[in-house]
Amino acid sequence: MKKLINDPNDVVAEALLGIEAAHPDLQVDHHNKIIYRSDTPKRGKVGIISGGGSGHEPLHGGFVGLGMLDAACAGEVFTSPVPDQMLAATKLVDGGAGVLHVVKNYTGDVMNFEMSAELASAETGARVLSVVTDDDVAVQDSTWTAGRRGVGVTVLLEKIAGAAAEQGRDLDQVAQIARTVNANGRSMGVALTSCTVPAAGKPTFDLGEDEMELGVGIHGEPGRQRLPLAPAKEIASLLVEPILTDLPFSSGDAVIAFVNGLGGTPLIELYVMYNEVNKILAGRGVRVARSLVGSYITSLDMAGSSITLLKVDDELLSLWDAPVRTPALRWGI
Amino acid sequence: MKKLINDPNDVVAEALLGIEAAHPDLQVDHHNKIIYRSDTPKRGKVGIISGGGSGHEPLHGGFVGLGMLDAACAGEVFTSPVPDQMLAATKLVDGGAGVLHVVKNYTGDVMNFEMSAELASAETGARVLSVVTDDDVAVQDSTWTAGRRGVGVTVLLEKIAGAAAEQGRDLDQVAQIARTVNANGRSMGVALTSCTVPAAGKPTFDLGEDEMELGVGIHGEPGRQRLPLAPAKEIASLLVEPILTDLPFSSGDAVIAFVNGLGGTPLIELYVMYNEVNKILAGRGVRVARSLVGSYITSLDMAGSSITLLKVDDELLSLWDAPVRTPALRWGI
Amino acid sequence: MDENVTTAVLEEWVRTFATLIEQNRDYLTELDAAIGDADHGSNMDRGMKAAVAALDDAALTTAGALFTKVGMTLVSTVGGASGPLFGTFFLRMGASFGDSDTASPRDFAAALRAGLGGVVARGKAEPGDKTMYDALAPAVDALDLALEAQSQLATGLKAARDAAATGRDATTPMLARKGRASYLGERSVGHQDPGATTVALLLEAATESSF
Amino acid sequence: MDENVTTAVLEEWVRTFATLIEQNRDYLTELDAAIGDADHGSNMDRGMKAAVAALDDAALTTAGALFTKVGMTLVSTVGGASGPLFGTFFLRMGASFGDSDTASPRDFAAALRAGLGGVVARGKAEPGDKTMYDALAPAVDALDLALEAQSQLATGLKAARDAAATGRDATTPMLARKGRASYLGERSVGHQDPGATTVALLLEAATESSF
Ligand SMILES: Nc1ncnc2c1ncn2[C@@H]1O[C@H](COP(=O)(O)OP(=O)(O)O)[C@@H](O)[C@H]1O
Ligand SMILES: Nc1ncnc2c1ncn2[C@@H]1O[C@H](COP(=O)(O)OP(=O)(O)O)[C@@H](O)[C@H]1O
Ligand SMILES: [Mg+2]
Ligand SMILES: [Mg+2]
Ligand SMILES: [Mg+2]
Ligand SMILES: [Mg+2]
Repeated sequence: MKKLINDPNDVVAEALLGIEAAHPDLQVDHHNKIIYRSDTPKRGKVGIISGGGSGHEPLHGGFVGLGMLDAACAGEVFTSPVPDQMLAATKLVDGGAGVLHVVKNYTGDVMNFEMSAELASAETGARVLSVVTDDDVAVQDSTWTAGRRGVGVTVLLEKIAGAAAEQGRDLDQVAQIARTVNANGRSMGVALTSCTVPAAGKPTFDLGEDEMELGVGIHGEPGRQRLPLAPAKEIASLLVEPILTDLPFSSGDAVIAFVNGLGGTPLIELYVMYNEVNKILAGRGVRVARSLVGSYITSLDMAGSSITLLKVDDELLSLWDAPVRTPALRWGI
Repeated sequence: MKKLINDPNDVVAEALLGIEAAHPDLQVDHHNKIIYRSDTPKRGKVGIISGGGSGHEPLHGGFVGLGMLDAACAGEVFTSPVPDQMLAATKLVDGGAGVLHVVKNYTGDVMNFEMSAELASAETGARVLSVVTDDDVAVQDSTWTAGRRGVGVTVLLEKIAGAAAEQGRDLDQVAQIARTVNANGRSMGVALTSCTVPAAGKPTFDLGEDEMELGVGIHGEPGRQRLPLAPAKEIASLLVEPILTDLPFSSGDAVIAFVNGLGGTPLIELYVMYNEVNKILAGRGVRVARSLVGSYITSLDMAGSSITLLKVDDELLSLWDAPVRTPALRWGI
Repeated sequence: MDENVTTAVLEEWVRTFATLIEQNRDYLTELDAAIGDADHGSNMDRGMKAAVAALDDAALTTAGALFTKVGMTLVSTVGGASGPLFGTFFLRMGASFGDSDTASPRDFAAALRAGLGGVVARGKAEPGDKTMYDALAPAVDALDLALEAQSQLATGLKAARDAAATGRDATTPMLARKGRASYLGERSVGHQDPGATTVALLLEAATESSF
Repeated sequence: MDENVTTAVLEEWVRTFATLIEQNRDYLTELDAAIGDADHGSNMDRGMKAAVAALDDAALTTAGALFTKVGMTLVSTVGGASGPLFGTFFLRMGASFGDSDTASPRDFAAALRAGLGGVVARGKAEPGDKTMYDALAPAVDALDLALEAQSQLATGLKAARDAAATGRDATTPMLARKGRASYLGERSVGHQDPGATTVALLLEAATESSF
């Protein structure tokens, strides 16, 4: 295992120290492993928190700041945080207008957030709503599974819901916008290599030198198929087609196109992928209104990429364009 | 070789297509492989161009935009661009106030930029000044080598000189500021794995499962020493100490601390590194005035990190803080 | 079968469970590596170590307080799916005992069933979903049956242990429909569920304690 | 030795050089992999292929125009260190011939020396720095010497070729002080310089042409 770390058990705590030192405008509660805005709670503003296992940086801590999250809870690597963390974060960001929990759809995350919401309403009376993202089309969404996993849409949702909250909309409105984003977004990813969990010390799965895992999850969950490594053009099509059919997206739709790196893939490859995605969309008459290219929801050191398409109208677009000031996304301010 | 690419020969051209599609506010001259600002040339503003081999993204194309570069020339992977490209870029950005060339110190880059400057003054009469970055303390700077390599300082210099040009300073002033930045910045890097050049198809160098290359260059040039893999704390010290002694930096100095990822290293590890760097600097009384943590000057898919420290005064800091709007660095606008 | 269970014995059970988890930590993680994310052993071990530490710190005199403490500690330290599931299990056991000073065997069986109810309420697992439920539900049934048949609590717990072990083994051919293993679809078949394995250890711990 | 060199023969030389580069492309890249960045073969091949294509397109009648075209094409297509170095070499040869219609053997030797001067002006290499200079300088000297001794041009070129080959071999024990190889310090010793190898091919191409 080749990583720039000390003891595998200290990775999360030390990364939080690094984030705190690098971003003086954010606060860190090390006991509860919470990254939060210095100016939270803002009276009358809906608070938005998220969280999840660590190893997906910049998600979620890198999205804390004006126009996005008020706080993020960091779990152990690939392990959902515990309700105490979300409860503490909820209290921290509650400015009287209620709190939205943004939860990626994994059994553990959903249950821990659920418990924290129960505790919050019992302990504080704060109104808490939750929105669960489940955009990964690689997983069959049926009563026979835990449902789709929450992946790339989470990033776009945190930005858009964050803007709505910043503009003063109320909790129901912010939650409604968040649900709209989740309903209109779809993702799928591919791994060229496995990630290596620090505590495990070896790759989570074995992948041959000429293989790729199509439909992989951000914790190294198995995908739809193991296939021979293919050119970017083919990979883009293997990812985009299932996304397009699932919603479905149709000619004339405007989208935010998001090409994400999984942690071990450099930007030059993401731009090569973006070019392929863009060509496919152009061929279908889908209009790319905005784009995002970079590593925003990662799986430790996994080489690979995921693609997210979000169907947008003018309202979602204007929320996307609204100012944001976080370590990982910043514009307009 | 596991990469999201098509034909290795098309990587640069296709990445440029991706950049063009993803950033509608930039223009791309595909024939000359130049990324440039839509609003260039700006009458009376010093133009700033840079360029170099590809494979270091976001450097340089990701730094084109308001407050930073006017244009960037993309060479083949790890191969300096040719003078025609820099000449075309120089003409493109010349608003009558002259043009600054930002050149990383590699024999090929220096000579190609030199030729372009000769051609530019012959063909257009444009006044061209060059500043060569050579901040890599891993290389002995002597008459016996090609001199230090230009690495991380290039990013900081492009931002600071870009701000000076945007504020309307003249060519000599901008060049002077750029030279000050180079003179006050030092860097060193470590590789945990080799990069793989697409056309080569195999790793540039072999590194054992328990080894690291200390002082590596961004093209996979050999470093000072091959050492057993060490904890982040030790690695940080092996990188920071030579930097601190070289300038030297001393107690009371204010610096911009830049922890850079080399392409295959995820953000969580960079924050762990940043924490260690920050502790060392605090121990020396060096004050971190600003920080930058992320993958900004990469070496394809190499796992590893480089550290850059730039000694700053109030003027450099205010130029650093000035608004910038590029794909990779953005704030204040 | 009317002798009351002392809080000391209940605490012995919890501590024995913690020991078994520690001993089986890597085994549980290996099971989770095959169909999950290779953390079930370390999750449970982290949680049970914290629970034992909490018991070391506090002298709890009622069954209700004991299980509430264990449940809260698990919820606060485990995370993932097993934190809320095993946490809720113990919390509901604690709530079932309430602040009563005495705990009869029937109270114990009722608490166990309440714990099972908590797991279902939290995780919505159904029989055959290949989860901890598939070991826990048969165990709870077996204990009830034994007590109805006037067996001693210790005897009933042996029956429950055997039922849990059988339930655990029965998860192997099942296709996972809940939790992380469900992403594997057909590929989850042929692997024993880690959570069900932990439940079998919980009942084994009971038979090794002085009930 | 007073017979003029025709532009056709000079062009033949350039084309033969391009062929030798193509044949030695991987070898040159291997040499560069050991002490550089594994691109010298592909750099030169890309450039010389472009130069040949340019010659196919344009019918150039003077030595000056011919070498200027080759030099400009190399500068515009190669990049890296060898683009400016070999480009400048040919550009200076072209400039040395000027727009003269005739090219005597002495003119040729003078052009070669002008080319060498360009390489030095551009790259500042000194003898023993382990660069293309260490093959080129001896070759230019050898040709001058031969012509002074009244040899035929073809004979002089054979001497130049031998001198270049000797110079190339002499780079092996040298410690690199210029270019990318200089980062290696001591570790550059024991490897033959790729650029010097290319120069040896350039002179070999001359002896294979109908000078
Ligand atoms: N919805 C559910 N209901 C009951 N048990 C579940 C459910 N989901 C998962 N489990 C149990 O949790 C176990 C996995 O726990 P663990 O590995 O600690 O959590 P995670 O899956 O979050 O990594 C599974 O083996 C299964 O027995
Ligand atoms: N300063 C210099 N002067 C003369 N020749 C040089 C100089 N620097 C490098 N070279 C030559 O260039 C060759 C390397 O060329 P090439 O690999 O194409 O360029 P790069 O080093 O930019 O990849 C070396 O083998 C050496 O002969
Ligand atoms: Mg887990
Ligand atoms: Mg090169
Ligand atoms: Mg697990
Ligand atoms: Mg080379």
